[in-house]
Amino acid sequence: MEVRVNVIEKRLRNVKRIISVASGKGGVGKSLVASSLALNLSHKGFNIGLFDLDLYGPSSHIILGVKKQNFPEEEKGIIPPKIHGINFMSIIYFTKDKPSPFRGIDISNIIIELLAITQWGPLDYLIIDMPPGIGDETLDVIRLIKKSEFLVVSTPSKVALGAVSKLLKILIELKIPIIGVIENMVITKSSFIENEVDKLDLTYLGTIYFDKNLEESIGKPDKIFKTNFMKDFDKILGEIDL
Amino acid sequence: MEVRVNVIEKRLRNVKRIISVASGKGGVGKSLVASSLALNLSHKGFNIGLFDLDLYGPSSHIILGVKKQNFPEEEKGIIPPKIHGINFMSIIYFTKDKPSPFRGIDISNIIIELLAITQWGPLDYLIIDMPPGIGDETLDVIRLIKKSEFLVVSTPSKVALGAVSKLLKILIELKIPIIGVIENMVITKSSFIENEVDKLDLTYLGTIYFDKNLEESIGKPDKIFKTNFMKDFDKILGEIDL
Amino acid sequence: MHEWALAESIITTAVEAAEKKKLKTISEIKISIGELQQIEQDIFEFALGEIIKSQDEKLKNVKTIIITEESKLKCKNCGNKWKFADIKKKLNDDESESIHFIPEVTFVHTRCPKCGSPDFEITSGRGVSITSIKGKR
Amino acid sequence: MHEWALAESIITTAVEAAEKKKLKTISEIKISIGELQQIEQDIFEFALGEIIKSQDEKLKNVKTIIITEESKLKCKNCGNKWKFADIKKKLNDDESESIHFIPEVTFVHTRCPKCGSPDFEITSGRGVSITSIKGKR
Ligand SMILES: Nc1ncnc2c1ncn2[C@@H]1O[C@H](COP(=O)(O)OP(=O)(O)O)[C@@H](O)[C@H]1O
Ligand SMILES: Nc1ncnc2c1ncn2[C@@H]1O[C@H](COP(=O)(O)OP(=O)(O)O)[C@@H](O)[C@H]1O
Ligand SMILES: [Mg+2]
Ligand SMILES: [Mg+2]
Ligand SMILES: [Mg+2]
Ligand SMILES: [Mg+2]
Ligand code: NI
Ligand code: NI
Ligand SMILES: [Zn+2]
Ligand SMILES: [Zn+2]
Repeated sequence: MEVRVNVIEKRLRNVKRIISVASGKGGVGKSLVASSLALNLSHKGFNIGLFDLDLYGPSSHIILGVKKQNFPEEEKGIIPPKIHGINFMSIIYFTKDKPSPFRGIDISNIIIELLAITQWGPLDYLIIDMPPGIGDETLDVIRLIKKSEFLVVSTPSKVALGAVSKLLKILIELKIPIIGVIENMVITKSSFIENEVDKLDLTYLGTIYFDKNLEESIGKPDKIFKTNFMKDFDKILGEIDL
Repeated sequence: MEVRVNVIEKRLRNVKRIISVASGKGGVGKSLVASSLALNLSHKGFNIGLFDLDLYGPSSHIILGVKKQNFPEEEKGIIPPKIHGINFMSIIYFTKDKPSPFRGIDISNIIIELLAITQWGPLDYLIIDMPPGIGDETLDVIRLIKKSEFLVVSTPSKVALGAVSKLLKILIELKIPIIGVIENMVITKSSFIENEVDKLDLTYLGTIYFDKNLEESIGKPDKIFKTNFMKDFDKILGEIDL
Repeated sequence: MHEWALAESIITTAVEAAEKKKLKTISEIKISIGELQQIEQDIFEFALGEIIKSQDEKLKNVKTIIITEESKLKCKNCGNKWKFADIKKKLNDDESESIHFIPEVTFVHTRCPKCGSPDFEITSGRGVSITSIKGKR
Repeated sequence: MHEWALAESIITTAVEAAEKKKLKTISEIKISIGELQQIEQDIFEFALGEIIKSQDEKLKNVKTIIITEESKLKCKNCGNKWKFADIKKKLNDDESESIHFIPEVTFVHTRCPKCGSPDFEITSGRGVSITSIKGKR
């Protein structure tokens, strides 16, 4: 009898909302959105956790500028280190940022282990930075974190929509709450994505424009607050009133 | 005794070169590079196969504008349908483009099945459009397709490099041939990626600039030939002389 | 006729295994085929026969025994267990044919009959394998 | 002391299972811990004891038996088999500690001792499980 899964609900009991930032497609800005959401809400005074679940290409620590990768403190489990006020958990504490050649079964075991031993404490929001695909990570979030909602990111491209709509369809089928879809990296506004989101009877949350200066702020949370990316995103957050 | 893996080498015996277009990172342009490479080489008179191994977010069929998803013909296995002269194999023939909630073990089984039953015939190049990550797909290409070389795509971003360098490091460690690294979606040329590639003692193949008109050509191979993307890419191909 | 490709993988594997075991002739190959593979038995046997004919002496008098491994599916969401045969009738021709080609697309075209989840396991009934080989040195 | 979190998962599961089986008291829990987990046995037992004390009557006189499941690793590239104990001495403190937290990072920090591949399987020796529960109705 596998036991670790049985304690996961207890670990997340004092977390008010869990938001998985997902897409199906890679490189659409999931990690930027997840990290910015954590920074934004933390700045507004909320108690925030950020969980990087992209075990192959963890990115949140790069965006937040985490330098030292010491082990988390242990106290009836492991305590996520505080990074700019955010309770931050990532595989990098244990991989030391080396390549991670994991098969699906390993991914699933890692997620179970991390969920079973991480003591998040009371949180207003736990934000999960999801990898692309509809694989073990997505299936395990759906299976193990019943109260997770999804915030979905797309770009304006037909190629992105191909993967994004697959994720949306499976979430809809399984009746998982979808906060809505953010259109990111927009250069020229069109209604293509908005129309597709409408067809699925979901909420189109708004547009984040392509920000050619964003790269300079990567790794510098103070600067991220001042980017056009964050301005566009904050406007969306104001309207949806999370 | 699992038998399907034993016939894979035979299936690929008449393929002169196998090039896996990979990155570690999603959304860097792997599928665009893989499809354009297939179109480009096919146009130059080579016999080309293209194998979309992104089972969650298959993209090559969108780029090539494949409309009907009929089953491949059967003849001592399955024969990849010809799309604009390219022998094209993709999971979409069997998923009918529906969501694919596969765990790693399923991915691995699908790859084995497809490699065991696909009759590519004689090819000059088989191009594999890889998904992101260093998961089952990457591990199985390394395990099952011993003669595969890797063509690696990155963008200029620190976030992309984080994942890309993990893939490069593991390929170097395992002594897998790496053709080199292409830097894609460049807006302002810098030497950041080139320097990192140099440090790893690998070949920096060149730059493909961000092409704001590329999207219009997606799904229209004739138009893809006329894009700035293809111009930049063709220049790189001319220099590396595949 | 993609059965031919699978039959070839059987014979290739058997010949390799016989070489390792230093068998001069192979008298019997027991084959297990997952139910999800939905192999057409007569086509498969015909293919096996043709491939065996094209091979050398080693396989001249070989007997092939084919066993279908029953499928077992188990839901990771609700624990429910079922067989592919239970749900096969609900599939249209295209879905069924897709699963015949690639058994794992059952995750695309079918769901747990109890809770509707696509997150289930194939605990048996997929793949093609040799369960035993007999022969003389 | 992340052992505490695992111990808690044992007790939570045991109590749930006892409820399902309608046991009034639990007299014995047999626990299997994968070697890769590298649990500190005394810390783990201490944690178990503390958690049991904080629980209700049901667990008052429970006996816990802890068995370490030996690790078995198998290379998917060359077929080689080994145990974690064989390679443990080559790890530095950080690597070893990482695997203690998350057994699967053994794929990050170790390789097949024969061919150097990271593509191997943990066929046994990971995870935490209850192998049996005894009690009275
Ligand atoms: N609105 C934007 N403008 C410019 N660049 C962006 C924007 N959003 C994301 N990016 C960049 O795009 C790349 C992919 O973003 P990332 O968050 O890593 O995507 P994902 O997590 O979906 O793979 C990164 O280099 C990131 O800096
Ligand atoms: N050089 C480029 N200029 C503009 N857009 C590009 C360029 N390369 C790729 N893209 C776009 O970026 C997105 C991601 O490309 P894709 O090939 O799907 O990446 P991957 O296969 O790595 O996930 C697509 O919308 C594609 O059209
Ligand atoms: Mg990301
Ligand atoms: Mg792609
Ligand atoms: Mg599944
Ligand atoms: Mg592995
Ligand atoms: Ni067939
Ligand atoms: Ni510990
Ligand atoms: Zn179910
Ligand atoms: Zn090995």
